[in-house]
Amino acid sequence: MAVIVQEKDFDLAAELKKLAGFEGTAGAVISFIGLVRGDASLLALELEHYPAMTTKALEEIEQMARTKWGLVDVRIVHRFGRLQLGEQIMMVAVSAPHRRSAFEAMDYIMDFLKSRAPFWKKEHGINNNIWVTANLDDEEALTRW
Amino acid sequence: MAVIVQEKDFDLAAELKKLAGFEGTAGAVISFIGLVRGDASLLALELEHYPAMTTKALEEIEQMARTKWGLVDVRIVHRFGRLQLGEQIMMVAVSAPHRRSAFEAMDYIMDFLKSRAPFWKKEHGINNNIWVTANLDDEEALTRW
Amino acid sequence: MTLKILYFAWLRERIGEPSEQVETNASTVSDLIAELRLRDERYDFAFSDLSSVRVAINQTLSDFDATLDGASEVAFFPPMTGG
Amino acid sequence: MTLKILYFAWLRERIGEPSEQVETNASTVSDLIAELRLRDERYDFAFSDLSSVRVAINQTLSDFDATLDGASEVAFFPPMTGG
Repeated sequence: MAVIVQEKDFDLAAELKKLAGFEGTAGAVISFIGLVRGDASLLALELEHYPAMTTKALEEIEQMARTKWGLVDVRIVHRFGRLQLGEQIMMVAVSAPHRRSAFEAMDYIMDFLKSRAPFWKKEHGINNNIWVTANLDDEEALTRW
Repeated sequence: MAVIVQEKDFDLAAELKKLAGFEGTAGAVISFIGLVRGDASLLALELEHYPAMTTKALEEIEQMARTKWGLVDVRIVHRFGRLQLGEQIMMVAVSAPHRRSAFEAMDYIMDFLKSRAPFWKKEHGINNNIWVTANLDDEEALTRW
Repeated sequence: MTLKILYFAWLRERIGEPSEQVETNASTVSDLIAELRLRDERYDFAFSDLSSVRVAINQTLSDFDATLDGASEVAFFPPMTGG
Repeated sequence: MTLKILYFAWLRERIGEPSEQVETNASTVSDLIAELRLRDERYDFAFSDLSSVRVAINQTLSDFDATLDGASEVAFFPPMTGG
């Protein structure tokens, strides 16, 4: 059980070593990594966040998922700052007794991270810099849960 | 792009190093690990498979997922033999341009692995040994796709 | 009362400050926004389309009708784009 | 024709062999199963509930109506439980 917000990169393997569930308590472990995907004109991605709120918001999301699906463990790492193409933005790892609950919990956590974690992304391009607009579908996705 | 069927254990981190997508081509990487989950009476899990068919079946599933969701890369490792509590049974790693396609592809691959990969599991317990019965829901899940 | 107000992303850029202390008698978030908009055209511009503005009171996501009773920190920002 | 027949999981255990060569004139999988069931009660028992038996012809999942034309390897097993 951990939420980490940091500027520096993370190592999924090292995080999985700290994840409970590999001792026979979990039947499924799912991990997700979000990356800076390049397109023709993107140079870098800047992530701004609200430090006093970020950890609190992520912990709330984690706690909700934990309770809702009886997870064995959860680890969330989210970076901020200026990231280059191909760099890791964030990761979530979830361990659960069964595959189905691990999948749903991961989907839930990602949906809430999109619209309830106080991060904002600015794409630095060759020609201009643009704040990423939140997708209306992302907000709507929360009504699924 | 790889399908590996082996008796020995695997290392997710090492497999992820071989997965394409971390150079800016993928926006999302999802990995799944299936584990031998313990219950009060389970001693070990035995996995039998059909060697001449297994790799072929897994490659078909991989190829379908790749085409259907335009994945950047896929790696599937599935073990056979006698596994102890907490041991890793199999893993799938998927990289895709976007989160949604990575999620759906993983779900698809797992559904097909359940019912179309020629493996059979026998639970060795304290009191008896029992072949795991396929779940009818697993077969039905394939109709989703 | 004295409020600490924070701005993020393009709200921060439009207003030109990441945070400020404000002395106000506003009773709701809406009242506070109305006060700020009168103060300078930078604020008027930043708050011109409230459908793309979100607010947190004391680090908890809230809404424009919310009372400022007990508020010490109010943050304005665009819809979040985490993950 | 000569067929290689493979058995897996509890079908292998009930029949007592992982594989065998069979000389047969069966034209479909169903015909082959009928022939095998007559041969010995181990087979009769193994194939007594076909709803929990699956068949692959030349390593491709097939069904009981399928022809054995061109078949060289036929495998019988319970529903798969991979993943």
